[in-house]
Amino acid sequence: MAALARSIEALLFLSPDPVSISDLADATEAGEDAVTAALRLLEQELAPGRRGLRLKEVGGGHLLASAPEAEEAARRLFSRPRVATLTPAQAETLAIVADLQPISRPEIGRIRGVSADSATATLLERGLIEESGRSQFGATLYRTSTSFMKLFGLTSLKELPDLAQWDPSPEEQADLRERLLRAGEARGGGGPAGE
Amino acid sequence: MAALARSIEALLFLSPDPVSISDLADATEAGEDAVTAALRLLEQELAPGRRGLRLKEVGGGHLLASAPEAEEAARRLFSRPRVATLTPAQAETLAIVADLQPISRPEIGRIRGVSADSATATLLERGLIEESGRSQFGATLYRTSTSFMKLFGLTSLKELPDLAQWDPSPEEQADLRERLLRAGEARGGGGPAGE
Amino acid sequence: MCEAGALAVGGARYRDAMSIASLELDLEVFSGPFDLLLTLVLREEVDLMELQIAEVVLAYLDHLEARGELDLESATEFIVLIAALLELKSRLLIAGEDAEELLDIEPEQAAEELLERMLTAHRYRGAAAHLRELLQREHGFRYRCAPLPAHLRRVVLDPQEGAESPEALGQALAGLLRMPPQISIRHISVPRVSVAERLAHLRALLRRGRFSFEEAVRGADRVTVAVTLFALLELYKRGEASWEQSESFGEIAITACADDGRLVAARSVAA
Repeated sequence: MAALARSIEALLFLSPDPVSISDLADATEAGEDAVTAALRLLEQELAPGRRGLRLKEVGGGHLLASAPEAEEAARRLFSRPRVATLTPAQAETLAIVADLQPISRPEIGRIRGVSADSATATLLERGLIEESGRSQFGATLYRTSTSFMKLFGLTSLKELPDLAQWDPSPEEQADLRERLLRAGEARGGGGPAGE
Repeated sequence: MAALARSIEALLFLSPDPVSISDLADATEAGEDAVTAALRLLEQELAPGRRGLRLKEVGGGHLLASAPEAEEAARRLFSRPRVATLTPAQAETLAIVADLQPISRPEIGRIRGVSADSATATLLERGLIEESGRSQFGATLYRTSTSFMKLFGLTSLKELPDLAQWDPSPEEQADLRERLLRAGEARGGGGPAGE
Repeated sequence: MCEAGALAVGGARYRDAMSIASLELDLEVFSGPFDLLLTLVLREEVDLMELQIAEVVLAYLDHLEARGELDLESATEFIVLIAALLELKSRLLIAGEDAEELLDIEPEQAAEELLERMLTAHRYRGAAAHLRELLQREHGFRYRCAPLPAHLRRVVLDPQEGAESPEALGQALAGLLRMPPQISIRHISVPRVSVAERLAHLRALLRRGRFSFEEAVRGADRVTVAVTLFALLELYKRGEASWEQSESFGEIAITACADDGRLVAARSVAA
């Protein structure tokens, strides 16, 4: 395959979205005519029955997609039931949100002693927490969702177990939030930078 | 290209992570030998200079990557470099994590002799390391990620060479020991204080 | 002072003690004080015992002046580096009369321990160089990062009723309440005050709003003042606090940065 067609194949492979001919031309520093010709070559190369990929033209651009013949196999590979257990980071984040909601992400990070960004994103994606307005200074606040209640078999947040049975220092009188922040700061030497 | 190789190409195209031979065999309902043969065929098809894609063996599985010749064009299209290079501090932190994982930030700092906070934060942000639970003292532990394997082209962590190969020669070590001792004794009042 | 000609420490060149202005410091190249120390000792161009750290500091200040700006990032890095170098040097120095009082360690044992740490650091420095080579070798290979087509995506949005136990949450929270033990810094002789401690102190003050450095260190000894200043630099680096000083030797007023202010307010609102 010609060098230009190879480059274009690589670019389309990397891009999750359709790429326009003019963008391909800019990136490869070729003319649009040359790009069009190379796309035609690539299309032949990826004609049905030849390869595992197809070239598609969608919404003003081109795109690579998997060949439909492979769909069965893909379904077997990707739709295997994956046990979506909570990672320790997610469990911590969820516990913090459940007890201190509504709470902002930077503060969760402070308590954990490390950033909670990725855990928060996953919990949001799984629908276990949701946005709950903003603090007066504009930070997004989070609370637990009804999916959360369902996953943990709760009908009310009051059913969350009493912390007393696991509390490492029950004699401490301070507010839970205060205590969590203090321990978090001692652990992380401060919160995650940049938040 | 044979049907099995086409299916495999499609699966590898769809999967963000390396796929093992046994998973490929399950998904395509073929034997592992047939999968191995099909992978060899695919590898020939994607040999350097033939196509815009390459077959890579990474982290215990196979994966498709763009051909390095397309890097310039990819940089122009996506307007960001593939991975910014690592600073010495980041590389060192990564080497320590790779060797001693799971390991906490304070431990890394102790080995390096300076704080590893900022290097760790950058490595986390770039997805080269990830959280891996907490130590018994509550410090967050880190391990290397699949991204790390991908970016460094490693099929397994075992591929990383034995650290002892960077040790100074026994003579150099003896010499160092001698000189450190002398420095200590010099202040100790001249005589060999240790004896 | 170091009389040998050129002492190269990574990219930092310490050419001549007398013309300290020629010092080129690029702190990015240091991967750690052990690394620095190892280089220093191995080259034998300097006896650490003879190296006047104050001279290095002066040279650094000159270097800053020449650049006409104070980059706090690299300044903090420099302080860490120099502090570590001082610590290591003092280990060599205290083998004498004050030894018993400070550390219960024989010079031989101290040397052995130091050597061990230097070798470990050296080893990882080698491994780090290797990793950077690997990264270079992989240059140009990029991976696709696209979501699965919708029809292939697993549906996990409907959680199974009661699949997780609420106790897991209680345990996670309890884990977060546990105070970590003090990390052993035995080798740094007698720790009287830690940066973490001073960080917590400054943060507590920040929660109340604006305060002066004087207030933060009232009645404190010199070491505590120094460590507090260091903690303040750290807060600045993390973007949590900034300060103003209207005249030389004037009062230093410290205020929380916007982001942290948000946190503080959010907390007091929610509490």
